[in-house]
Amino acid sequence: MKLLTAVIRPEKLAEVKQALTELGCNGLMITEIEGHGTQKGIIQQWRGERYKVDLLPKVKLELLVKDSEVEKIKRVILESARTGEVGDGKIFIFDNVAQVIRIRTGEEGEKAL
Amino acid sequence: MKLLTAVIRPEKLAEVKQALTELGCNGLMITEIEGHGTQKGIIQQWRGERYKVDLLPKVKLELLVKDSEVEKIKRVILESARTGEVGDGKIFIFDNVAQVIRIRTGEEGEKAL
Amino acid sequence: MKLLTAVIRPEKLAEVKQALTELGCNGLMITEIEGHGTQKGIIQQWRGERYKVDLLPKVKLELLVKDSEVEKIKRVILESARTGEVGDGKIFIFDNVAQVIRIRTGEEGEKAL
Amino acid sequence: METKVVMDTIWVLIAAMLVFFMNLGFAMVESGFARAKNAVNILSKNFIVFAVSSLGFLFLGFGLMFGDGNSIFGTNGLFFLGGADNSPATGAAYQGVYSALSWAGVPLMAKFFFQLVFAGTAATIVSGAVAERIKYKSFIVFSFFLTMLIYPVVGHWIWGGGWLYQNGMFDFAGSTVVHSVGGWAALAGVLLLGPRFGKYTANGKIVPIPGHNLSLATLGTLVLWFGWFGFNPGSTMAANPEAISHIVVTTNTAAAAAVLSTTLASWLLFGKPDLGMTLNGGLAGLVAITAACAFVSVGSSLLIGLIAGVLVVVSVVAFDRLKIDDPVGALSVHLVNGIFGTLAVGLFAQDGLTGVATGNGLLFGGGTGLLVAQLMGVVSVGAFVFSAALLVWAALKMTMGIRVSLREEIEGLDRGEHGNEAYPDFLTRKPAYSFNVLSGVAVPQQASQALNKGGVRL
Amino acid sequence: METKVVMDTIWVLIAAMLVFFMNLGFAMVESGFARAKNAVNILSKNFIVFAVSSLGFLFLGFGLMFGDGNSIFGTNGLFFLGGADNSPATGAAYQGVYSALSWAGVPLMAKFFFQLVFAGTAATIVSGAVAERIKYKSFIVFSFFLTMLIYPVVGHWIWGGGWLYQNGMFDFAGSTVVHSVGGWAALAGVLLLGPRFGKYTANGKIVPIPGHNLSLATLGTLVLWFGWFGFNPGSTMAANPEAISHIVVTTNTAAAAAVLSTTLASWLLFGKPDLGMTLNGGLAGLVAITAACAFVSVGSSLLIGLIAGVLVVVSVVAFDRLKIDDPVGALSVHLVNGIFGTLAVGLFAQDGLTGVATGNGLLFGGGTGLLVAQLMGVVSVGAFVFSAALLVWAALKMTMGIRVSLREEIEGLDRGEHGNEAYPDFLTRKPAYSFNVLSGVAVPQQASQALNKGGVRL
Amino acid sequence: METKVVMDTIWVLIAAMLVFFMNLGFAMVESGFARAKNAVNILSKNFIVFAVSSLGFLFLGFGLMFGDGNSIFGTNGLFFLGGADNSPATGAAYQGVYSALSWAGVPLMAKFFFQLVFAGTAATIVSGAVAERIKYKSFIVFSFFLTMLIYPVVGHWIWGGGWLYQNGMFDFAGSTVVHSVGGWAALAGVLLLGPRFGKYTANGKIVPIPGHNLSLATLGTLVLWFGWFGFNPGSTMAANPEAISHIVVTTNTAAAAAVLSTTLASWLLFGKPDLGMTLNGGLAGLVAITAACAFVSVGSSLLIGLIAGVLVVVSVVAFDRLKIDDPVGALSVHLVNGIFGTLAVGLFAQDGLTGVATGNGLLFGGGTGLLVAQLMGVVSVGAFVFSAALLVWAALKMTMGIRVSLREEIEGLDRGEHGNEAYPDFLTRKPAYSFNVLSGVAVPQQASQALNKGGVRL
Ligand SMILES: Nc1ncnc2c1ncn2[C@@H]1O[C@H](COP(=O)(O)OP(=O)(O)O)[C@@H](O)[C@H]1O
Ligand SMILES: Nc1ncnc2c1ncn2[C@@H]1O[C@H](COP(=O)(O)OP(=O)(O)O)[C@@H](O)[C@H]1O
Ligand SMILES: Nc1ncnc2c1ncn2[C@@H]1O[C@H](COP(=O)(O)OP(=O)(O)O)[C@@H](O)[C@H]1O
Repeated sequence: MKLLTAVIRPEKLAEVKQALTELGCNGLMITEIEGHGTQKGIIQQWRGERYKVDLLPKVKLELLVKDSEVEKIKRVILESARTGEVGDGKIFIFDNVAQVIRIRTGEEGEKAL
Repeated sequence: MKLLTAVIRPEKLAEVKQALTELGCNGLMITEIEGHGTQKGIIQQWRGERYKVDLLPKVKLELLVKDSEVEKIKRVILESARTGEVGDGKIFIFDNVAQVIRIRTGEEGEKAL
Repeated sequence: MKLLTAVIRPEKLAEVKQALTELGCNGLMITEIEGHGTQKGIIQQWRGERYKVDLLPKVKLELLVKDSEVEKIKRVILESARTGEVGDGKIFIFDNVAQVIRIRTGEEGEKAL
Repeated sequence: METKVVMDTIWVLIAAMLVFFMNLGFAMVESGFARAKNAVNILSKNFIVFAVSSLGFLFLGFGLMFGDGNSIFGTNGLFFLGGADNSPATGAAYQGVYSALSWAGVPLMAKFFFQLVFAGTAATIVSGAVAERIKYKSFIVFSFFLTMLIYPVVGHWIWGGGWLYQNGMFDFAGSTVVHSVGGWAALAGVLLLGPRFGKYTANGKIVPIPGHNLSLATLGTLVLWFGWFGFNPGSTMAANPEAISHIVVTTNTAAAAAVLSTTLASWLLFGKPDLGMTLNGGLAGLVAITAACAFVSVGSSLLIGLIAGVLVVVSVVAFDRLKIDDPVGALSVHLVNGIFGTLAVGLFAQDGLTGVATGNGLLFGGGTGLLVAQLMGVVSVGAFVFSAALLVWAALKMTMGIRVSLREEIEGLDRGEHGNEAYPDFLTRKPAYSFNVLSGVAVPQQASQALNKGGVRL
Repeated sequence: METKVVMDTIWVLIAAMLVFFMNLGFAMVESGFARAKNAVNILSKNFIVFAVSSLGFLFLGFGLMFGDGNSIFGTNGLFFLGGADNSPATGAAYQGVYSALSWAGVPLMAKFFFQLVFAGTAATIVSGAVAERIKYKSFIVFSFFLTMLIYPVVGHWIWGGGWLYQNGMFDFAGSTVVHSVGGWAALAGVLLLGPRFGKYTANGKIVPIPGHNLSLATLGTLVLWFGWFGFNPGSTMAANPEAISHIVVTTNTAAAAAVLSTTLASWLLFGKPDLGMTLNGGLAGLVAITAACAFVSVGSSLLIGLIAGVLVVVSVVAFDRLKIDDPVGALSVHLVNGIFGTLAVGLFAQDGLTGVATGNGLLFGGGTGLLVAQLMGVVSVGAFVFSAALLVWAALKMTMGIRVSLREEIEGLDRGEHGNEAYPDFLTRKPAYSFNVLSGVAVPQQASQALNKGGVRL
Repeated sequence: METKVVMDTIWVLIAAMLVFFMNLGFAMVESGFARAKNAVNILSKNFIVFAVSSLGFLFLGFGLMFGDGNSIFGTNGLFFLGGADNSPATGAAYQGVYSALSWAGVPLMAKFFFQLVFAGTAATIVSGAVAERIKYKSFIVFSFFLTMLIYPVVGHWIWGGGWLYQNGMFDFAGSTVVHSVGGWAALAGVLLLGPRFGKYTANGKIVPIPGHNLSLATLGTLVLWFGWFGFNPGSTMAANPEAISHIVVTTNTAAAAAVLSTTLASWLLFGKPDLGMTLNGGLAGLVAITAACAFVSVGSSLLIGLIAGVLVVVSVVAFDRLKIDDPVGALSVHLVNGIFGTLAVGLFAQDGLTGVATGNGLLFGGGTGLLVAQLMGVVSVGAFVFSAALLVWAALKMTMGIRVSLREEIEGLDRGEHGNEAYPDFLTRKPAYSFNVLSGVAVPQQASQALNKGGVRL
């Protein structure tokens, strides 16, 4: 099992989620975060003083997926989240998932996903 | 040391937290997330048009715990977070915590928990 | 590559971010969380009844960094986030980053950071 | 004469509009004092309740209240303002079936609208106390009963020339007629409903449930204060310069004094000045001066306000200790201070101050006569409204039910009752369940087990 | 005489202030019904539109509307209230160029201010329908055209003694003059703008886009209801006690009835009572009674309200099916019910009810005469306003553009048009893009590709 | 005669209610322009300040301001409206000690209430400028001094028949008496308090601190605009049809013009139209026309508004450059435009326009006489209020302290001063500390070190 974390543009969430659903991949966690990368910030103003907001709203998706599905899911996210412009985000994959338990049933391992 | 991540129902947070406190386990991070699993969404309406909100509010708990305490804490969360209905959430355990540092003192390792 | 997670006081975010920027370290994810540690809570009141809010607002920073830069970044965060009072937070380092992909270009590995 | 009719009508209509505007005040205070997950429900209740009152009072309430009849209720001109009436003729010249209002020299429609907005206020008071757990449907039905039957009957007793009026009771703008009636009806509902889930722990501790928006609550309170300048001075139903100016000042002074005494009291008692309490305090002062505003001096109004402000603090704390769960403080504001205000007439009244022959109150050498008449009013109205309301609530409980399921209550009534969300763009938390009280657990075990079984009705 | 002038002026000015206050109502309803990311833009539009109307109507609008001239528009006293006028002299004593208003016995400035706030209302209606995608600059320019040219011309036809007035059309407080005019102008804009991005999927499904703040929307609706007590009874422009009392009651009854019928209809149709719909319902009742408030009985106003409440539900659903994207329901409220209200005069009018010789409507034995005159008004105003507005919108589209770029629309107009955020301290989400509709995709493929190419204008 | 008293009293009381309602406007503008973490504190201040004013003005303020006495302050009927007075008798028939108000033919209580709401306004102005750092307790005490002593003395000079009045100064509705007085008192407070933590960086850069709720701020501004229709036309204290209609139109025109000129100016200067600035602009126009509304033509009011709108933009930017930290723009709106409005009388006045013999202003051929009298008023009031306020603030600073600890300021005054949260259900961020300004650091090093040492008072 692996933990796949993707930071994407908020406006792309619907598309990514749609694509994941079509793939039969349902379990995920979504966190609204603010990110900072190579993308430059937004200039806002308040009563004439301008300021740069360099933390941009992003959405973080976290999925626990079977090893066998990592590649497929990675590809689907890459396709559905991409606009080609700076700020599209990143995918991080972590491979040390020691255990997964479904709280409702107590089931463990891949069948708990 | 391990990172124990639990996704639970928001309304169960008080109970889980209470149970963890009784166990003497204090350090934790709480994030309000939205999740998607086997649980079906909520139907909302807006001026007569109905729509499904398939992202349900969940709470993510993250605890860094000593190896020796993982099982105990896991069990306590399983008990206090369970309602037996779909949507109870999951526990994920990661075992690759390389380092922990307390910012205030600079202490490292288990005594920093 | 490593994942460096720091839980800090919200009011220290500007300083930490400034320090990281000066270090040339740009990519990060920021999540508003609530935390619970050795710090005691705040007493609030509502129409005469007092209650303790024991979940305090914290900010979680997550950075994926090259192995070679972990120490430097760790030090900078320790310095800029410290006030010396209970509640300063912690740094957790995870070492199992299997893969990083930049969504925009598909680049992988350290050059995707 | 004609000129007087015009001027009085302008005054009465504008005052009535201000009282109408109080609906906005109530909606904002009550939703601000509740949780975000129930905001749509409370807004819906406060919005529809005035529509319900409008039709119910038109259909039957006005006739029952002001129609000529016996000393208990009106029996003439009951339906749809259907009786004969030659308003704005007054006094001896008046011919019609609504003679209890024949002293007011304005058209019937102006009288009706002015009285209607008062009926609406009584109904709105209930909404706040039963908030965050009542079924929307049952609340609507109850409001019909309240504005079509219960409120008009009491109104007949006092303002419709009924037995309390004959008994010498004075309630200038409705500390009893409007506020206590609303308060008693609410109390009956609150007792039958029980407290909100999570409000009291298994071992008896009180869990505070903070309101979701103190900006809205403050806005609402100021709107209510503003509306009260229609409520009290408008109740002259005539643009009598001396009287209305006097009433404006007594009204404002009592409110201001109550704000200060509540702030001080809450500061001393709780260590910090509590905004929610202060807002309640201002309203308490306004409710308390409502019966007496035309009968007492500015100095007395100051005293009445100071007392009301302390009373509301004590009362909010006391209701909470008694485990009577009133999310917005409606009982402390409207019931307790409605009673106090009614009695204050018996204490502070000065005969003929704005032209009304009330006799003097106890503190101005008038003896206990007036005070006893007021007390009799308080007790009899309380007994009648509380029992009648209890009956209606109980009947509703047995038929359509009055409380949402526990699951709905926890998830929020907005989702269960309306399928709406008040603030879909904002990230919210569910605070009542993430607080740990100073000692004791926020979620009592048995309730939690009930939940696990999936939506057991309390 | 002098006394009457004073009383009438007090009445007219206070009524006008209440109508002014409706700007706040519109601002809160419209921003509450839109998303948080566009709140600053909508607030800005609603705030500036009254300033624009004030100057535009002062500069030219008032003269065009009420100046003596031909039956199409005024030609005297066009600019800056520049014509001769000896108001408050009335009738035969009146000497001046604004004789269409010579029946009102108040100073010219009072007439001007009262008419100005009505002009402002018409302009505000447009704001909601075109929300969440229109360029701020273009909206400002359009508002100038509307209040300086389009609105005054129609106003002249009906209130300025023009051809529809001569033709026997009655529109007491402006179901047509204000609400339909605003509605038609909005419809033209909506059609030229097209729907908001993401509102309809590639395969034709409707994606609901919930408003960000139902507390504000409720607040706004109650403010509008309050303001309507200036709008309708104030349109007597005289403190006639019987008339204004009657109008207050018909206005309130229609609104209350509509609230109940909308709630019921939405409950039956959608399974749950929808607050957004109920709010629209109340407004629909108010719009529908606007033309007829002085001409119909309280019973008829109840019926008119009930019908309006159902009409708004059907109409909101219908516009959505037709893919005419109106974020706040302005078309259903102001256009559809403006038309219905105007026709309702032809159905329900009773001759001389408040002193105006309208003749009886169809249902009161007056035959179809009045109804036909009303219908002709509806059709001709619709034809004129829709085409004129379309022309202006089209000209704007070709010159400065009327729609923001797709990128700006997705990121929110607050960022693109204003560089401001309405709620910087709150964590928000972007709901329109995280909902999956019951079937179909929220984000149509081609639109998404357009986005990827970076801000293509639709 | 009697009829006139009735009509005047209706007018004065309704106007006073509208001015009372401005408290709501101020509360919403000021809290909307501040951060969420300080919302409870600002709401509390704005709510209690009117209660404080009510009692302070009743106790002493009214007597000091309008009691007969010398040309500096009143010496008769000082306490609790205690002097003889046979109002509504006017002119020669008047007998009493408040002869400065003997021209107004309304009961004493109506005069008192009308004047009271103005005193309340002056005190509210201070609240916004000192927001987000002042101790609640000290603010309350200061408000007592302001409404009981400072404001009444200046009021006596100008409206109480004192030396500035005798010197030929005109301030119709209080550009100086209310707005400048509030502004000067605020300026003294702001200077003694110093800027908010984080507002200016160590190397001198300005860090913008955006307000947390522009919906509330817009709501508040529209409420203020609405209330101004009581403020200005009500200051006739008589229902004079020509005068009040004229004043309504000049007031509205100036506000509308200012909205447009501010929007344009901010668009040109900053690249985008800034809503916060536009809201300030509307208020600036209203403040500027306040002194002159009865003395100038509609055309002049348009000009005054246009100038005020530009003035506010320049002034907001200038105060920020001067590191005078005024979170809500109160100084630019009330002080700068209060001064400008007072001088505008000297420039634009036309003799006898609404019956007052002001003489002509400079631009209408009246020479510099009037302008000099106005200027003398501006200077002397400024000198007196600024020094008196500075004295009070300094005394408070030395005794109970005026600024919360740095820790409290950073965590929010709601937590430290009140133990409340305004929006407990919503997830919020602390924006002022997560912004990086274009150049420079948001958190100056020394302040940060101070913080680390735990709550050093600045
Ligand atoms: N090294 C990193 N560690 C953590 N998050 C990162 C890192 N680099 C980028 N991110 C996240 O990804 C988002 C997009 O990155 P950005 O560099 O702007 O886009 P792109 O990859 O297209 O250049 C950022 O806003 C941030 O949240
Ligand atoms: N594979 C997964 N990866 C990440 N989060 C998951 C995964 N599966 C479930 N979750 C999280 O757990 C929550 C509950 O899961 P769900 O399947 O609805 O409950 P249950 O385990 O009782 O069937 C989801 O809302 C989601 O946030
Ligand atoms: N074991 C842990 N697991 C997860 N988060 C922790 C843990 N211990 C502390 N934290 C986080 O760090 C924050 C600060 O910790 P706290 O113990 O209050 O400060 P300090 O380290 O100065 O004693 C907490 O609010 C919590 O969010």
